[in-house]
Amino acid sequence: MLNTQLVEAGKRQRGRLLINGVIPFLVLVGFSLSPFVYANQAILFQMMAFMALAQGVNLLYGFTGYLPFGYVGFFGIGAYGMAISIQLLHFPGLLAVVMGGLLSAIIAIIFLPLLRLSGAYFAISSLAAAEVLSNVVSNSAMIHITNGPYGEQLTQSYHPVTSYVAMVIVLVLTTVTVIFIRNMPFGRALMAIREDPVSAAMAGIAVVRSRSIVWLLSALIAGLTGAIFGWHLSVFYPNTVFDLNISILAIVFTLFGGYGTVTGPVLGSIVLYGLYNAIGISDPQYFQLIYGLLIVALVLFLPGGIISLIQRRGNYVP
Amino acid sequence: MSREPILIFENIVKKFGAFRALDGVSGTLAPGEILGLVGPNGSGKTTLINVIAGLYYPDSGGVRSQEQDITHWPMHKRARMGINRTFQIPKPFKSLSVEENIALAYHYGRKPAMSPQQALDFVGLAPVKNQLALQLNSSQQKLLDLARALAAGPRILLIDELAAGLSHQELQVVADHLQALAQQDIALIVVEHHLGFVNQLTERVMVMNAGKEIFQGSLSRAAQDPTVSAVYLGTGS
Amino acid sequence: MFTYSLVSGILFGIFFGFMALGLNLIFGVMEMVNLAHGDFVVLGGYVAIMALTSLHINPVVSLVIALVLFFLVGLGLFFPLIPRLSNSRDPEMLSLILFFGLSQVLEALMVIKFGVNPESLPLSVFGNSSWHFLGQSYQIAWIVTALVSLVMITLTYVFLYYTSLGRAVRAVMGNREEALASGLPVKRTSAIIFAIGIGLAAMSGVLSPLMIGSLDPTSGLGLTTIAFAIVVIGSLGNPLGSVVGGLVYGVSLMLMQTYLSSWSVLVPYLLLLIIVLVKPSGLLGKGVRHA
Amino acid sequence: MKSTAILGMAAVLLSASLAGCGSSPSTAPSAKSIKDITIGTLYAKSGAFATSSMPEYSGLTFWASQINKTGGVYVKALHKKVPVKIVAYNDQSSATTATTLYSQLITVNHVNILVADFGSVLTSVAVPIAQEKKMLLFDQTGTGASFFTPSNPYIVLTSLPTSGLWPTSLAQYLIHKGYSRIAIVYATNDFDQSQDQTLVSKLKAAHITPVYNNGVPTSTSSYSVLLNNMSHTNPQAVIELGYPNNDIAFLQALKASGDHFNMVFTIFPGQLPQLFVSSVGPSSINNTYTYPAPPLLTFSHVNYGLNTAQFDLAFKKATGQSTNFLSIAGYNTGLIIQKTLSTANSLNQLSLRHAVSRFSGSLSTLDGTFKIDSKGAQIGETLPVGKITTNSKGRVSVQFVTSPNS
Repeated sequence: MLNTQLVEAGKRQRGRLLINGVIPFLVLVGFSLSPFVYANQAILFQMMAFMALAQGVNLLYGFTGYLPFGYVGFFGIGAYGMAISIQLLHFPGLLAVVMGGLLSAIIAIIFLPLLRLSGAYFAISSLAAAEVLSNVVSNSAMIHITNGPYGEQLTQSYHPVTSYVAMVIVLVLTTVTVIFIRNMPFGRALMAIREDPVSAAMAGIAVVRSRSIVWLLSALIAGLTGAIFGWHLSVFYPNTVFDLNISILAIVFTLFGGYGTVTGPVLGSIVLYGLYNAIGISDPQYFQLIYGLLIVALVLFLPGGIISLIQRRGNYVP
Repeated sequence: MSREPILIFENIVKKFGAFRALDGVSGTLAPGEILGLVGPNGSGKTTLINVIAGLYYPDSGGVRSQEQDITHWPMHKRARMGINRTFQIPKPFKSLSVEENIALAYHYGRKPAMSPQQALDFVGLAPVKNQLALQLNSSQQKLLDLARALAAGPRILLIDELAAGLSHQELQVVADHLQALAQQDIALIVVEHHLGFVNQLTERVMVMNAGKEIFQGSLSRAAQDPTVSAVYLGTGS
Repeated sequence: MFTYSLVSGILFGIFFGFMALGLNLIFGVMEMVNLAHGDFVVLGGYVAIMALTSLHINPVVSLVIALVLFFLVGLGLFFPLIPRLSNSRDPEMLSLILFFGLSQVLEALMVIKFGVNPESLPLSVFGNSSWHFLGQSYQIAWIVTALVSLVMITLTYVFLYYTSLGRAVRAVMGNREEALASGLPVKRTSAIIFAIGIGLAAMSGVLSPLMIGSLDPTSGLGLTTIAFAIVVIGSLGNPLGSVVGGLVYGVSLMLMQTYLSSWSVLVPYLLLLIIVLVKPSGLLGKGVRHA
Repeated sequence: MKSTAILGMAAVLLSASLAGCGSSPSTAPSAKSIKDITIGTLYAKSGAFATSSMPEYSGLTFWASQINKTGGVYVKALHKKVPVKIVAYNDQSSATTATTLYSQLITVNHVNILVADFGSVLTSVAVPIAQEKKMLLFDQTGTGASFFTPSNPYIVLTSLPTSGLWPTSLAQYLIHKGYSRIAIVYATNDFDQSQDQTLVSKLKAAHITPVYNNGVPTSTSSYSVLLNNMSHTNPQAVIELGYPNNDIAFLQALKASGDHFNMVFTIFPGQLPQLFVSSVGPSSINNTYTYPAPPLLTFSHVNYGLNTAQFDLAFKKATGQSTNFLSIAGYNTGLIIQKTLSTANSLNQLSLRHAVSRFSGSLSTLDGTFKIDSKGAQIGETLPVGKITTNSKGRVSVQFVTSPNS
C-alpha cells in the first residue's frame, strides 16, 4: 500500500520534472529557430531579455516577496560592467558579459542591507538605489571610467549574432535555475520565508542567507542580461540602460503571468511584449493604460496572475 | 534535579524604548524538566520566550545552552541546536500544505527528530495533512506549530499559550502529550494563563510581574506566597 | 549664497512637507503606500494650469477646486478598491501593486489628455513684488506657497488633535485591530482619510509648478519617491513629522545645488537610503523585519 | 495532461505574437521591379524628445507629399520618377524601443532609405545596426561626434554640425566683446556637456576662466537657487546650455528673479522660438542671445528646394503648423535624399553614399550649405550667434552678432 503510494508519487514527480523540462526546451528551440522564420532579431532579442528579467523579478518577488522597482539598477550596472571591461580592460565580448554579471552581483552585495526592509520600504528604497547607481554612472566625475553622460560606444565589439546566442543561453540557464529553485527544498524554504520569516527561522531555515542568495542570483541574472543587452546595442547612454520602464515592464510581465511559477513570467512576457509590439508602437499611451488597468484588475480579482486561473482547479503548473 | 541544566539565562534585560519588558530575569532548565511560566498580561513571559528563541536579543544578560553562549545567535542556528517553540498566535506557512509545513522543519532542523509522519500522528493532524495550512482552524494551527517544532528535533521546547481556545478534553490530550515529550528528555517552558493546565503539567513554576521574577518554586507554594497572590492570583484568573 | 540657499531650502521644505502630507495620512491610517500620490499632485498642477490658461482662474481659487474635486475622486476610488484589498491576504503588498497600476493608468490618461510637453504656471501669478529678508530677495510666489502649506499643515494638525473624527483617525493609526474591536467606524474613517489624502495631494499640486518649475505626465513617480522619503524622515501619521522631513529635504537639496550641483538629483534618494539603512530603528518603525 | 496543453498554448502564443510583429521576410526586391522608394524612419510621439522629433518628422513627410505631387522622386538608377512611401514607427523617445524598430525597418520592411529619429540618443542605436546591415543612415540631427568614424561609410549627417563644434562662434563673440566674467551652467548630458567643454577650452585659450562653471542634472526644472549663486559671481555674461526644457525653466527663473546681466545666452530659443514665446512669454527671451537656426537664419542663395519664405508658406498651408528649425531640418533631409537618388547610379547603399560625397559642397538649401567630411559628419553649416528681439505680439526677430556665413 505504502509502496504503491511511493511509486505513484515517484511517477508524479518524474512527470512534473518532464513538464518542467519542456519549458526551457521550448524556449531554447523557439528562440533558436525563430530568427530563421522572422527577420527582426531585435524584437526576438528584447523579448528574451525581458523574459530573463521577468524570471529575475519572479525569483525575488515570487519566492521571497521583495518587489524590486529598482531592478533595472542591476541591469544597467551589468551593461556598464561589460562596457568597462571592453573599453578599459580590452576583454573580448563574452568575458566582458560575465564581468558585467559579476559586477552586478558585487553591487548587490553592497546593497544587501536593503533586505532588512520589507514591503513598500524595500520597493521604494530599491528604486532609490537604482537612481543612485544611474546618477553615479552618468556623473562627469566618473568620466574616465564610464564616459559619464557621453555613454558607451562599443562598435568595435558589435556582434549581433554572438550576443543573440549569448542571450538564448542566459535565458535558458535562468529558466532552469528557476525550475531548480522551485522544485528543490530550497524553493519551499523560500516560500516559507515569504509566508512567515520567524516561523521559517524556527524551522531551521537560514532566513538571511537564503534571501541573500536569491538576491545575488537575481542580480546576476539582471547583470548578465544587461551586459548582453548593452553588447547587442553596442551604443548606449546611461538613460538607455537605466530606464525605469525596464523594471516596470519586467514586473508587469511577471505579475500578469503569475509569480512563483516558471511558466507565468514566460507567458506574461510573450503575451504582453507581443501586445506591446502590436499596439504599443503606434499608441504607447494606450498600452500603458491597458497594462495599468490590467494590474488593477489582477490585484482585485486574480492576484496570482493568469496562471492561477489554471492552478485554481488544482492543476499543476510548472 | 541533579542533572546539568540544558538552558541557562541570566539577568536578562530587554527594553522597548523606555519600557523595561524584562528587568533582570534568571533561571535554568534541565533536560526532561517542565517549567511553567506564569504571570499577568504584559509581565514579560512572551518576551522571555522571544529572547530565548532569538527573536529579540537582550540589551544585557546572557543565554547559554549546551556549553555555548547563544545570546546573539540567529534563530535558525538555535533551531538547529534544538531550541524550538510555538507561537501565541499560530504562524504556519499558510499557502503550504500541513505536511509540507512539517517536512520543511524536518529537512532543515536538527537530527535526530520525529519524522513528519510521526509528528503528524503525534499531534493528530494526519487526517488533514494534505490541506493547506490556511484551511485549518486556529487550534489546529496551534497543533501544527507544535508538530513543526517537533519535526525540527527540539531539545528545548518553548510553548506559548497552547491552551487558549482548547476544550477541556483537548487540554487533557495536550497535557499528556507534553508530558510524554518531557519523558523523552525534552526540556519544556510552558507559558500559560490557564493555571489548571499548568498544574496538570508541572509542579515547578516561575511567576513574573512587570519584567521581574517574583517567585520560583512549586505551584502550590506560589499560591501561598503573599507577593504572588497580591499581583497575580489576586487580580488574575 | 549660503543664506539664500538656506532660506529658499526652508521655503521649499515647507512646501514639500505639505506635498507629502496626503501620503503620510494614508500610510498612517491604512498602512498602504499610495504609489499614485505623485500623479495626483501632477493632476492638481494640471487643474491649476488649465484653470488659469483657459478660464483665467487664479491658483488661489484652484486650491479649493482641487481639494474638493479630488476629495470626491478619492471617495470614488476608495469604495470599489480598498475594502476588497483590506480583506485580502497581503494588503500591504497588494495595495502597493494596485496603486502602481493606478499610477500607470493616471500617467497614460494624462499623456492622452495633456500631451507630453512640460507645462507651468508663470511665477508672476501672485504679482511681481518680492520679499526681502537678510539682504536677499525672494519671489512672492514662494512665500505664498510656503504660507498656504503652513496653513494646511496646521489645519490638518488641528483636525487630528482637536476634532472627534481626528481622534478616531489617530486611534486607527495607533492600532487598527483595537480600533475595530472597540467599535470605531474604521472603514468610514479610512474612507475619509483616503479622500483627504488624495485631496491634499492635488491641492499641493496646484502650487507645485511654482516650486519645481514645470510638470509633465511623467513627473509623478519622482514626486512619490520624494514624498515617501519625506514621510520616512519625519514620522508616520504626524503632520509635524512631514514638516521636519520636508525641511531636511528642502535644505539639503538647496545646499547640494549650491555646492555640488551635478549631484543634486540624488538628494531624495540618498536621504531615503541613509535613513532606512543607517537609522532604521528610530525612524523606520514598521519597516524593520524581525528576521 | 493539462500542463502540456498550457505549454502548447504558450508556444502558439509565441508564434502568434511574433506573427503580429510583422510579416514573414521576403528577399529584397531587385532594382528593376521597384514600384516606389520606401523611406523608413522613426518619430517620438511621447517622451523627452517628442517636442523636437514631431516637427522634424512633419518636415520629412511634407517633403514626401510635395515630391509625390510632382509624380515622385527622380531615381537615376531607374531612369524614371518613382513615388515615395514613408514607413514610420513611434519609438516613444526610448532608445530600447528604437532598436527594435530600426531593425524592423531594415529586416522586415526592407526600406530603401533609412532615416534616423531626432537627436543623438535616438540616433545612437541606429548607427551600429545600420553599419551591420550595410544600410546608409541619414542622420538628421544626431550630432554625437563618436558616430562618425573613418571605418563606417554608412552614415551621413544631413543637418547640424557635431555638437562639440557649436560653441565656436559663441566663444569668438565672448572673446571679441572682452567679457572676462563669464558664468556657465550646463545640463550633464552628451549634447550640453560637450558644448561646455569646447566653450571652456576655447575661452581658456584666450586666457579667460569662467567665474562659474557647473553641471546640473538634465532633469533640473528649478534654476532659482542656481541663478542666485551665479549672480553672486557678478558675471557679465550668463550662459545656460540645456535641452529645451532646461532653457525654459532657466529663463522663467531669470524672469522671476529680476536679475540683469549684460548678456544671457540659451540654445533653443533660436531653434524653437514659438515654444519659448508661448511657454515663457516674449519678454523673457527679448534681448537674450542664442544660436539662430533657420527660419530665423535665412540663406539668400538657395539652389535646391524651397527657400525659407516659400517653405514657411507651403508648410503652413499643408500641415497647419508653423515652421521651426526642426521642420526645416526634416524637409532638408528629404532634399538630401532627393539629390542622392537623382545622383546615384544604383540603389546600392554604398553607391548612395558615394553620390552624397559627389554633391557635397555644391548643394545650398534653406538649411545652408550641405557639406560633409570623409566620415560623413556635417561641416558646411555653422551656428552663428544672434540677439533676439521680440515685440509684444510674440514676433521674433534676430540680429546677428557673428557672421552667419563663417
